[in-house]
Amino acid sequence: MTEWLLDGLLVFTLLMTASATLVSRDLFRAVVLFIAFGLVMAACWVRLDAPNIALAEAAIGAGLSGVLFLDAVSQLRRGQTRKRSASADQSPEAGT
Amino acid sequence: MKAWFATFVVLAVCVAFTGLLAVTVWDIAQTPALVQLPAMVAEKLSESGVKNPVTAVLLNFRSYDTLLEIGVLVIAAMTGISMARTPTLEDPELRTSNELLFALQRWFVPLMLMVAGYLLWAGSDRPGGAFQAGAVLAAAGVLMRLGARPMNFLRPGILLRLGLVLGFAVFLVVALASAFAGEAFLDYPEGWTKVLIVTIEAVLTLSIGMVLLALFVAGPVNEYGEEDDPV
Amino acid sequence: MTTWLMAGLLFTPLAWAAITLLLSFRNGRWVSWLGMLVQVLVSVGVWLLVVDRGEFYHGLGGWDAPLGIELRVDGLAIIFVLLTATVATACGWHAGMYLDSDKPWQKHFWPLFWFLWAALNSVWLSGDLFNLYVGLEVITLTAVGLVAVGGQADALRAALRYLLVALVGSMAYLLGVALVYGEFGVLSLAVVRELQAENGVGMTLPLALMLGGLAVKSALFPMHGWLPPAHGVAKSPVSGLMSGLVVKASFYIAARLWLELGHEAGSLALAQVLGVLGSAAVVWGSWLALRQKKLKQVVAYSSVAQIGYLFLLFPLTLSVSEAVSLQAQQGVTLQVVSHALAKGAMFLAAGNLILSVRSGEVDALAGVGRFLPFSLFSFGLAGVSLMGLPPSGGFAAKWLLLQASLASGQWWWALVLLAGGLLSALYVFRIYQASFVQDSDLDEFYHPPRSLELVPMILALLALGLGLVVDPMLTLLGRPFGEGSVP
Amino acid sequence: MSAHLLYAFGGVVLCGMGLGGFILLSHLLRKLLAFNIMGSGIFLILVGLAQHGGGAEPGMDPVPQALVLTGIVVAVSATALALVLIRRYYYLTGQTVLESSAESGRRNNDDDPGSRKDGAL
Amino acid sequence: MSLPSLLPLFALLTSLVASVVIFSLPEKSYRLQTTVNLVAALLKMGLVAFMAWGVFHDTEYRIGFTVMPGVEFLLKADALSMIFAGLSAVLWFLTTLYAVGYLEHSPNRSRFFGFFSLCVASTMGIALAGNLFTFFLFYEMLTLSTYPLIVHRGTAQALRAGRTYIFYTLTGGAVLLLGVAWMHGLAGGLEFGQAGQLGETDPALWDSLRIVFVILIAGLGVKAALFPLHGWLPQAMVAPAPVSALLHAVAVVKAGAFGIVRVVFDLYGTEFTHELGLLEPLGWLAAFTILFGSVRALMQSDLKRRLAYSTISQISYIILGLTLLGPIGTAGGLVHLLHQGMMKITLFFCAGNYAETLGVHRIDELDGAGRRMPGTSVAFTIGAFGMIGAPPLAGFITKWTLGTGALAADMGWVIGVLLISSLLNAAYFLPIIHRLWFRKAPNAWPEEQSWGRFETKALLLWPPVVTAVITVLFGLLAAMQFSPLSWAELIASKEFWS
Repeated sequence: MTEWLLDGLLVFTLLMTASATLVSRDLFRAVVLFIAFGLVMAACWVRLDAPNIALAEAAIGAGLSGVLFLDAVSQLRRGQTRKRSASADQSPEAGT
Repeated sequence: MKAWFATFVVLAVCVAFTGLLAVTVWDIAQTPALVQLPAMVAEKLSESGVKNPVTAVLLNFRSYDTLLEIGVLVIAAMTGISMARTPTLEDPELRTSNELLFALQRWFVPLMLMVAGYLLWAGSDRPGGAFQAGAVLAAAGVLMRLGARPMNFLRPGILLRLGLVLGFAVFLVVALASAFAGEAFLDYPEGWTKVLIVTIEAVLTLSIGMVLLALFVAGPVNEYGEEDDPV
Repeated sequence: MTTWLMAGLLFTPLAWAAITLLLSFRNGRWVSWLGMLVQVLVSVGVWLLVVDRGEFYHGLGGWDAPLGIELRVDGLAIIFVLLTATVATACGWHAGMYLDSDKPWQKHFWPLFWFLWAALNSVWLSGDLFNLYVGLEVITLTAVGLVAVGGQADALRAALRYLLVALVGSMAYLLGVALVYGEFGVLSLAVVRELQAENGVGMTLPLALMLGGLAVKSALFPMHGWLPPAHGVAKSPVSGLMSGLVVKASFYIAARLWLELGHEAGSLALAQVLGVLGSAAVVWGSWLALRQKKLKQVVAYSSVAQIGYLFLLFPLTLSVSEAVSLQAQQGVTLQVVSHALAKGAMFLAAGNLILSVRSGEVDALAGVGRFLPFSLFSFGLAGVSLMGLPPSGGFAAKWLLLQASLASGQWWWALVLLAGGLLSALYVFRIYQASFVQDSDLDEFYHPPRSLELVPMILALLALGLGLVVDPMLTLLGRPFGEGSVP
Repeated sequence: MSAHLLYAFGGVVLCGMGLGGFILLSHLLRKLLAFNIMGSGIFLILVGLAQHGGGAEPGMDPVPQALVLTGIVVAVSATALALVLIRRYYYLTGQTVLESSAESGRRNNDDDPGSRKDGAL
Repeated sequence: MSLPSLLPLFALLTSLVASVVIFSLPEKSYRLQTTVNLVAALLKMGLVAFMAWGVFHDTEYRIGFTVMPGVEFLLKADALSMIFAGLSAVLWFLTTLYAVGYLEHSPNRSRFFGFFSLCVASTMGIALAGNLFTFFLFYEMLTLSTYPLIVHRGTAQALRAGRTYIFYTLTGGAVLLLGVAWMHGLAGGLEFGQAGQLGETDPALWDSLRIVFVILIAGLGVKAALFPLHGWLPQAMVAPAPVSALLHAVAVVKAGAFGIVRVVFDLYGTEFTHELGLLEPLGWLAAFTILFGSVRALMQSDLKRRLAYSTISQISYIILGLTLLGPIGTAGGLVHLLHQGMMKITLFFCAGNYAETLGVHRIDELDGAGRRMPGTSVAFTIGAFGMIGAPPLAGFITKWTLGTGALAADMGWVIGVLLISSLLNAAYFLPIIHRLWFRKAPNAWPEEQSWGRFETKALLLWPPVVTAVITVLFGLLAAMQFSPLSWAELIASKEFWS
C-alpha cells in the first residue's frame, strides 16, 4: 500500500511540476520548474526499475537541458541582440 | 474573443486526445504482449559480452541505433558550431574571479571526472554507461567554463572537430574491424566483445562530453565584431 | 558480399561524414566527389544483387529480428536507394561548384550531406520501427542544419519552424511505436504484420498516430506551411535534396506502414481523409505556387502540390482488388521518383538562373529566353514532368493512378489528377512566359559554367525519359510493398 | 494493474499537456519545454506499458529502456540544436516567437492560412 | 528487328534529331542550321515516300515496345497515317523554306527553328501513332512545342494569345487523357486500324463507351477547333506567318481533326459509332461549325483572322465526311485532310507575303495588290477559289465527293449545308479577290519593302506558288491512281467492305 502511495505521489508531483512549467508566467521560473520536473522524472525511472535511464535523465534530461535552457533564458534577459536592424539579413541567394 | 475560442478548441482537442490515448493504453494493457522480448535478451545476454542487459541492447543487439544516435549528437553539435562566428566558443565575460566558484571548480572537477570514470566502468555490468558518463564530463566542463580555466580546445578548429568525431569514428572503425574478423558489421568477434564495447564506451564518453559541452557553449551570442554577412 | 554491400550503403556514408568533418569545404569536395562515385557503385551493386537474388532480409550485427535490427532489401527499397544515389550525386556535384567555398561555415555542408545520405539509406532499408525513428531524426536534424547553415535571419526562421514541426511529427510517430511495442512486444515491422494478421488485432489509433506524424513531416495540407520557407530559403542544391529526397523519407515510411498494417488497422475513413487532404494539397499548393513572386518559392510550393498526389495511395490501396492496389503503388512510386528527379533539376536550374540574372524574382527572368540559357531549358523540361505531360515519368505516374482510380470506382481522384495537372501547368507556364517577354532591358547575362548547367539538364532528361522506361523499373518493383516472408 | 501502468497513464497525461502547450504557447523556449515534456510522457508510456506485462509477470524490459536512452539523447540533441538556433535568431531579430510583426516570414505567403496555422504551432 | 520496321522511327527521328542539333548550335551559325533543317526535311520526304510505296503494296511497318504493363508504345505506317505523314513531310519542307526567308535577320532564329522541328516531329508521331496511347503522347508534345512558336515575338499580345492557347489545349489534353485512360481501362490498349473491334464488346459497356466517345471528341475537338471549343484559334494569329501556316495546315488543327478521324474511323468504326447513336449528333455539330465558322469569317476585317475562321469551318468538312455513313462520304472527308492543308497553307503564305512585303494586314488595304505582287496574288486566288469549291480545283473534289456521299447515305440535308457554306465561302473570299485585281492601288503601301527584280523575296514567293500548283493538280488529276482521292477511297473501302 505504501508503495502505491509512493507511486501515486510521484506521478502526481510529476504532473504538477509539468503543468506548472507550462503555465508559469515567468520564463526563468518555468525553466527551474522544468529542471525539477526532470529530477522527478529521474525518481520515476528508479521506481520503474530503470536506473540507467534515471542516471541519464538526471544528467542529461534535467542537468544538461536545464543548464542549456537557463543559459538561453539569461541571454534573453540580458537582451543581447545585434544592434543593426534584422531586415538587412534578408538576402537573395545570388552569388552564394 | 476569437483567441479565447481557439484556445478552448485546442484544449478540448488535447483533452479528447488524452482520453483516447488513455483508453487505448488501457486496452493494450489488458493483454500481455504477443512476444516476450526480455526473455530473448536474457537468453542471449551471455553472448553479448556485458552483464547489463540495457548496455547489451544498446551496444550489441541494436548497436546500429546507437551509431545513428551518436550521429545525431554530432550533427547537432556541428550545426551549433556553424552558427558561431568567433575564433573561440568561450565567453570571457562569463569568466569570473569569484573565489567560491574557483574553489568549487578545484574540488568538484576532479570529483566529477572520477564519477564519470566510474559510470563508464560500471556501465557494462551495472547501471551507467557512456552517455551518463559523458554528461557528467560535460557538466565538469560547464563548471570549468564558469570558472577561470581557459578552454582553448574549444576553438571551432580542427581539435574540436577531431574530438567531436572521435567516438563516432572509433565506433565505425570497430564496426569495420569486426566485419573483417567476423560475419557481419558490428558483429563483435568472440572473446573481444567486452573489450571492444568498453573501448567504444570510453571514446564515446569523451566525445559525448565534448559534444554536449560544445552545444552548451556554442550559443551564438558571444560574438565580437562579427563581419557583416556579405551575400 | 551482402554484408559488405549493406555496409557500403549504411556505414560508408557515415565514414565520409567523419572524414569531411575534419576538412575544409574545398578539400571536402574532392573527398565527397570520390565518395559519391563509391556510393553510386555500391548502390548499383546492391541493385544487381537484388536482381540476382531477389528480396531478402539482412540482420545487422548478426542479430535477426526481433532481437536485432533487420534490413529489408526489396525492389522498392532498391529503387529508393538508386534514386537517392542519383539525386544526391547530382546535388552534391552541383553544390561542390555552386556553393561559395570562401564562406567558413560552408565546410559543414559535406558532413551534413553525408549524414543525410546515410540516414536516407537507412530509412529505405530498415525494417525496424524504432530504427526508422532514429533515421528520421537524423534526417530532420541534418536537413535543419543544411537550411540553417550560414545563419541568416530568414534561414533561421525557416529552419526553426521546420525543426519544431518535424519534432512534433516525430513525437507522434514515436508514440505510435510505443503503443505498438506495448501490444506486440516487438519492433520489427515484418513480425508485427505477421502477428497482426494471425491475431486480428486492430491498431487504428497507433497507426493513425504514426501516419499523422509522418504526414506532418511530409508537409501534407494543412500542415504544409513549414515547407516553402525552408525549401525556398535554402541554397539551391540543398533545396533539391530536401524536395527530392528528404520529404519522401517520411512518406516512404507512411506508405510501408499502410501497406503492411493498413489492411487490418486502417479504416476507410482514414484513407479517404488522407486522400482528401492530399487533393487539397494539390489544389492549394498549385494555387499558391502561381501567386509567388520568387522563383524558388514557386518551385517550393509546387512541392506541396506534388506531394499531395502521393497521398492518393491510401484510398487507392484499401479494399480494392490486388491489381488495382498494385497499379496505385506503382503509380505512387513513379510519382516519387519522377518528382525527385524533376524537382532536383528545377531547383538546381533555378539556382543557376538566379546566379545568371542576379535576382530571385520571377519577373527578373524577362528576356532571358533570348540568351538561350541551358538552365532555362532544363527548368522547362523538368516542368513537363511536373505537369504530367508525356513522355515524362510524371505522366506515367498519372496514367497509372488514373487507371487505378477509374478501376476502383473512385473516379473523384481521377478528377483531382487531371485538375492538378492543369493547375501545375498554370505556374509552370507562368515561368516560361516570363522568360519569353521580349521588351526588357536585360543586356547583361552571366552564363554559368557548363558543368554547373549540365547537372540539372541530366536530371531533367532523366525525369522526362522516365515515362518510356517504366516497364523495367516496375518489373524491379515486382510486388512493391511486398508480401515477402519473414525468414 | 501494476504500478508500472500508473506511470504509463502519467505519461498519457504528460503527452496531452505537452501537445496543448506546444500548440498554445508562442514563445519559442516555452514551445521547446512543452516538446520535452511531451517526449518524457512518451518515454514513460513506452517503458510503463511494456513492463506492465498485461497479465503476464510484470518485470524489467531492457529493450524499451534502451530505446528510451536513445530517445533521450536524440531529444536533448534536438533541444540543444533548437536552442542554438533560437538564440541566434533572437540575436539577429530580437524576436522570441516565430510568427510576428511586419518583417517576419510571411512576405511570400500572405494568403496562405496553412502557413499561419503552422506558425502558431 | 528488320530495317523496314525501323522506318517509322527514322521518319520521326529525322526532325527530332534536327531539332536537338539546331538547339545546340549557336545563334550565329545560321547557315548551318538552315542546312540541317532542309536536309532533314528532304530526308523525311524520301522516307515517307518510300513507306507510302510500301504501304500501297501491303507492307506493314510497325515498331513498338511495352511502356507499362498493358500499355504499348507503337509506331505504325498504314494508309491513313500516310496521308497525314505525307502532308506533314511535304509542307514541312516548303514551310521551312518560307520561314528561312521570312525570318531573315530576326532574332531568336535558333529557338524558332528548334521548336519548329520539334513541332513537325510531333505531327509525324501523331501520324504514325499506332494506338491511342501513342497518339496522346505526341498530341501533348505538339501542344508544348507549338507554344514557343506562338509566343515567339514576345509581345504582350503574343503572350496573351499563348496563354489562351495553352489554356485551351492543355484542358483539352486533360480531357483527352481521361478518355484515353478510361478507354484503356474498358477495352485495353486497342490498336488503330481494326475497325469494329469495339463492336464485339459486352453491350453492358456501351453506355460507358458512349461517354468515353464524347470525352474523346471533346478533348480532340479543342485542337480541331470544333464549336464551341474554337476560341483559341483566331487569337493564335499573332504568331509569325509560317507558324500560322503550319498550325492551320498540318500541325495543331489538323492533329485534332486527324485524331477525330482515328477515333471514329479506326477505334470505334463508323458503323459501330452509328450503332451507338453518336454519328448523327457529331454530323450536326460539324455542320453547325461549318456554317458558324463561315459566318464569323465574313465578319472579320483582318486578313489572317478571316482565314482563321475559314479554317474552323473547313476542318469540319473532314468530320462531316466521316459522319456520312458510307465509303464515298468518308473518302470525301479523308481527302479533305490533304486538300484543305494545301489550300490553306497557300493562303497563309500569301497573307504572310502581303504583310512582310507591303505591311498589309487588313483586307481593305489590299486594293490593287494584284498588280504589285502578281505571283502571290495568283496563288492566293487559286487557293481562294479552291476553298469556295470552284472546279477543277481540289476543294471542288472534296465538296463533290461529300455531296455524292451524302446522297448515297440518304442524308440530303448535308447538300444544303454544303451549298450554303460554299455561298458563304464565296461571300468572304470574292471581295478579297475583287480588291486584289480590280481596285486601284493606293499611292503608298503601309510599309513597303523593295526586293529588286521580284515582287518579293524568292523564298517567300515560291512556296505559295508551288502549293497553288499542287492544289490545281490535286483537282485535275483526282482520278489518277496515286491521287489523294484514290488513296482516300482505298482507305474508305477497306473500312466498309472488309
